[in-house]
Amino acid sequence: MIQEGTAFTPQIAESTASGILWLIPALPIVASGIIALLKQPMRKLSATLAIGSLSCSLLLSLFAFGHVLVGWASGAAVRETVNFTWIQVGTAHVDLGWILDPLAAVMLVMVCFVGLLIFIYSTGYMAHDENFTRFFCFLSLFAGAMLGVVIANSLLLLFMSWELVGLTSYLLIGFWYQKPSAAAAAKKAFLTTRIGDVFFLLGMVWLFAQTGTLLFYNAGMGSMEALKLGGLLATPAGLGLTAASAIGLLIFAGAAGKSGQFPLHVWLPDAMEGPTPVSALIHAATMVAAGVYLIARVYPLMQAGVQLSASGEAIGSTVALTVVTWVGAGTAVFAALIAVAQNDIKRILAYSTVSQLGYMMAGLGMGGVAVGMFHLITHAFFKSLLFMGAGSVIHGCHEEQDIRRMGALKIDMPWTFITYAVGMLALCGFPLFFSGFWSKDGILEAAQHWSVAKSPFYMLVFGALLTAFYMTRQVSYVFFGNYRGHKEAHESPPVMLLPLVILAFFAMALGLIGTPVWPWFRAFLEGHAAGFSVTGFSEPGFLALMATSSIVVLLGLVVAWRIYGNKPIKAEDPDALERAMPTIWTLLEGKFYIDELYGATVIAFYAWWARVADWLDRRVWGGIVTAVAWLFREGAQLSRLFDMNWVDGGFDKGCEELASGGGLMSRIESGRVQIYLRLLALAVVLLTAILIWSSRG
Amino acid sequence: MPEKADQVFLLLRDWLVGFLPPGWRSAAGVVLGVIGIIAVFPGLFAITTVLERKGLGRMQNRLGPNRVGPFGILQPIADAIKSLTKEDIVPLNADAVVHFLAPVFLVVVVFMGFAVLPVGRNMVLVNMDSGLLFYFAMGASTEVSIFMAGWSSRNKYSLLGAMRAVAQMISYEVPLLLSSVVIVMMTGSLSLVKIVEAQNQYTWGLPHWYIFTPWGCAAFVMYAVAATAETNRSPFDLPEGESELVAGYFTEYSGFKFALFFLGEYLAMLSISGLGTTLFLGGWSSPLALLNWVPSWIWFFSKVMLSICVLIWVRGTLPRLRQDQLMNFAWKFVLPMTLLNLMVAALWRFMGDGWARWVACSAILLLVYVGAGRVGMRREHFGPRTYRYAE
Amino acid sequence: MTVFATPLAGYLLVAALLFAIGLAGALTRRNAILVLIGIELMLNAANLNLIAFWRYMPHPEALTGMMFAIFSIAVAAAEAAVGLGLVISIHRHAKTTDLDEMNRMKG
Amino acid sequence: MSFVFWLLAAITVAGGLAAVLLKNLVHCALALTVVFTGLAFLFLQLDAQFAGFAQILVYVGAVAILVVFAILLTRSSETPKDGGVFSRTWGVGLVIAAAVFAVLGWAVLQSETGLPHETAVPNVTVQLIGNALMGRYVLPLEIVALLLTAAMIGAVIVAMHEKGDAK
Repeated sequence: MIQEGTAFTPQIAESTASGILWLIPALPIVASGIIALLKQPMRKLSATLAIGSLSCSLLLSLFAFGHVLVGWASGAAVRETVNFTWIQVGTAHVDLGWILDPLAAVMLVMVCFVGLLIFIYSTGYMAHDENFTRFFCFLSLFAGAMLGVVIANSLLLLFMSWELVGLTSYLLIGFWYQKPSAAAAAKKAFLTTRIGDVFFLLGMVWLFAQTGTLLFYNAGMGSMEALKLGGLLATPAGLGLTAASAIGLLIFAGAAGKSGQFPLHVWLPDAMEGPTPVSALIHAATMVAAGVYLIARVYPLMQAGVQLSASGEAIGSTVALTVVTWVGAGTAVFAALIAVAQNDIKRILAYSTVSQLGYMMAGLGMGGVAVGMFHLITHAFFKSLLFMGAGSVIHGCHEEQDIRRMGALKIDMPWTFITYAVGMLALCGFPLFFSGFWSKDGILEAAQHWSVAKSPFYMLVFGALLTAFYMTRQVSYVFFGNYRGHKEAHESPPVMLLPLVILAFFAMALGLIGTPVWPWFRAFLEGHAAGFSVTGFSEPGFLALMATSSIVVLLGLVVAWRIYGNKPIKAEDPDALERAMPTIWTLLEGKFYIDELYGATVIAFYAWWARVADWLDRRVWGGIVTAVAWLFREGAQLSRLFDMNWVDGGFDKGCEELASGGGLMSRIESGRVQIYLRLLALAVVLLTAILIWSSRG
Repeated sequence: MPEKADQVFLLLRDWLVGFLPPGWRSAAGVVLGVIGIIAVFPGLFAITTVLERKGLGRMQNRLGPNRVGPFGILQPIADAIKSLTKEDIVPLNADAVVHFLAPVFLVVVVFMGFAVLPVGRNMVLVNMDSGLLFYFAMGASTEVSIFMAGWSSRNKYSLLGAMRAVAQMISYEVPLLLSSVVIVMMTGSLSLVKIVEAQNQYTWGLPHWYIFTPWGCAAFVMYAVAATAETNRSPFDLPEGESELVAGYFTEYSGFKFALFFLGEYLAMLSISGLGTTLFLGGWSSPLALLNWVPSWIWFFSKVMLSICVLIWVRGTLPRLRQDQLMNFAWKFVLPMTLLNLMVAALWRFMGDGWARWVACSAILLLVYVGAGRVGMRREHFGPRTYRYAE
Repeated sequence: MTVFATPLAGYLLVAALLFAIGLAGALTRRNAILVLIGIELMLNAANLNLIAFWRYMPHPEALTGMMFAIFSIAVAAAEAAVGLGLVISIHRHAKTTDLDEMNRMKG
Repeated sequence: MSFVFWLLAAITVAGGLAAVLLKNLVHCALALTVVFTGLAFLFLQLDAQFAGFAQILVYVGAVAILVVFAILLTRSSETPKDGGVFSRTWGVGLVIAAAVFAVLGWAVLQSETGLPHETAVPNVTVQLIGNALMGRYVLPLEIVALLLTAAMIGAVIVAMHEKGDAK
């Protein structure tokens, strides 16, 4: 695999593209600011503002993308940075800045494009919500923050946007805060990600302490560039880790928090309490991908110190990357397992998102940036497609989310069905025609060649099988069989279908830029020319790999279809698998009881600690405060007595004197203006007379 | 030859003065100038009246005066004869002296205003260093005479009319001054002659009139409004609103004095449009470089008459305001706008040459004038009227 | 027809006379407004003094007296506005502008 | 001591006398305008064009009108019932005023010999005054501007109806 960083010929030259880059996040944020000031009934205006600003951003990012593309075509891989000092403390200074390189460009286009589609979709989905304007305010604030994450060239700036993203996700999950469940979910999401972010912050601080800069690339002085990395490798951090890998791990903890990797995944499924467009945008396409993107950004750090063979292939791996891989693979399988046994249409998708994110992480860990990012992009498209499809299903079934209460919808909502099917096949990685297949294959291939261990490969394959299985289960529950709902289902309005169609198209087409025949995407990201070689397929073992994955996928599809396909069932009767193996089923349905575990340990501990603190406040500190107050009151009493008996007497005497004196003087004050005027005039006369006398003498 | 045509009046004067002993010449020149003014402008007044009556007639779809002379153009003469031969009525318990002094004072003051207006190249009676100030001083003094008229005739209509007139004139004097101050800022002189000369230059044959600059244009709009109010023309003609108070402050006047008031009003109109012409429309300078051969005074008078026609047109078109609307308009809209325009002019001055200042200044002005105009003229600003006495 | 050795003295005397007249008015009339009128007269007399001195003293181009006069005109305007406002509000409360009846502030 | 000066002085003083002596306050105000105009012309006599015109603009145009308004608003144009427009103790006032005049006149005559004689006409353009106002005297100018604003607002506030006052 080709080393990033080295392959690049860094080019700092300012260009308009990088000059105006800051506008891309700025526009939506400004828009949200304006929307925040709008009145509730001004729905159209707010929607127009949000969509308009985002489409402007889309145009700009397309422009930037084109710029990068041109630069790449002309051989020099573009990496333009614009840095400036934010805080200057003595000699130390904290710099911020933004960057334009293939990675950022691709992400920009993806975020803007998917975001725009989802915005349009939301106008339909939220049409009946009275907080329409608030929704769009949050939404475009989110878009801005996310784009900020993408273009950040400084870990600090990235962190700021990162937190902003977290905030908006909190706001949007809790958008229907009337629902206690939604409020709780929002809180959960916020706190869980916070845990990750604390580690992230630690890593950041450490990095700053070590390298003295938070910029990624800064003409050789950036923290992601060879010079500083060398320094990081040199410093040991205990436990046999180098500072580099330790910081890498800390940052990865943050990423894991956002991307719902294994220990911190609990918030993501609950986040489905939010409106569906939100789930599609934030918890499928963009925000959860931010973690992956972060790892991709700091990849040089993660990868620092790996030995290279002559051909630039990485021999072995670093600690950080190994951890990433294991966590990713683990999450992939684990979440897929849970997804099998869920009945809430959105929850299934949520868990599949978690597992797919696992795939991405694993891909990053084993295959490098391109592999992970490719899956990120394709996943963004088909997963948001799936979510919006789910949204339209829910919309059509009158806010029904339980797949056991649906069925046979392929008649009632054909468009949704077709697009959804496309998305599902893409997610399963159906051979050849769907993007998911290629991106997943990329990961599997990387796993196959991974020099450290083979088991991740098998885990991922198993994950693929499960994926195919649960998606088929869901689809057959929702669209086939007999309709088990109460109210009549109906197709969604075209404004909601249009994005679906567009996304469906991309869910199929995007695969083409990542086939081994023409690995354009990887080439683009890694900044070397893309060779077109029909021999791509006949790489040693690649055909075999493709065969395996196809077989696995088909297996999953078939099995699931056998079990669930087109059976007339009732909503009440238990799931087929449940009949087969009840114990495992309950375990899965209970999501391995992770939440309960946390509840029993962490949360219980905090509750206890809170009680202790409360007791301390009431008894100890409170007591002291009251005692002090009492003392002062007594003192005040004393001084009051003193005043009354001694001081006041003297004052009264003085006042009487003054009063009588004033009475004397007040005779002159006749209260008539002209008298005063006369006195004045007399004074004038006297003064002038005196003057003259003095001047004469 | 064009020079001769241009300076014809001056040549005439010098020729006439030539007959006198040298010691008297300058004084005689001044006297001649005064005579000229006293002769010309009342003539214009006569033309204006007939113009107005016929113009209004056309606008209101009737003929207007058409009996005396061909197409009734001799109407003013008839009017003059009539008003001179009429009996002069003084109300019984009117304050005779003041009642008599008021119209005289008015006409005198108005005539004095003309002294500083350059009606042509080198054609100004007194080229005062602070001519503009003088003009405004005279304009301010008219208020006194109006008050005298209103108060002395012991008639509630007259008094109300006078009060309205004075209040209105004071309120609109402020924007009038402020909008002219912009010009002073730019020219750096209070002398009207200098102001005209500053505008008498051409690029690509187009003149440098101040109305063709952003601030100048804005100032001109405001000046026009204020001037209309200052001369009590409709839509600001409350002081003599026939429908409300019979004829305002000169209800109790008849015959010659009435004629004087009438004269005074129209002269004020002429002189204020003359000032506007001088300040914004380049005075006696010709609108195109290639028309320079036309005598300058022709340009001046044609511009003045043109603006008079506009005034007539406005009168024929717009309905009358209400008192409180009038005041609101003066203090809450016109005044702030002129102040803003002042700042814009300063900005213009300090941005130095180049296209940038054109863009900036016009942008600001357009933005504020349109925006503030819309907001400021909303309905609620003209709510129900509230009266304040000190009873 | 020169009565005084210098023209300045004439102006000064006229100013003094005006001042005295104003003062007399302010002291003897009962109506508050007329008192204000008297004060205006005095102020103007002072202005006349200032201008006269500016004209006849050395260095008129330094403009000292002139400036003094201009500023005092401005201040006088302010004074008149406030004074008359006061008179009006007093009239509103006491229903009179007669100073002999306005002695409510006697000590 | 030209004839013009004497004429103007006479007019001015006469106007002043009228302003303080006339019974009807409106007449007083009109006499006041005469005084103002006379003074303006005296300023012109003293080659102080700017001051003269400013005098007319401010006093005739604004102050006189203000006074008139005040007179009409306070209904004090009609003479009081008991006739007398002079206060009970007007004699004292007159004496004092006379004393002031005597002292001032005395002062003038005392120092007359020391006064400077006819000097050349100073050529003071408006330009000069403007520069002075914007240069040396800019601070006083600003202060006066502030004062005027404050005075205007104050006058409005004072003369305005209080909402609460019982009538």
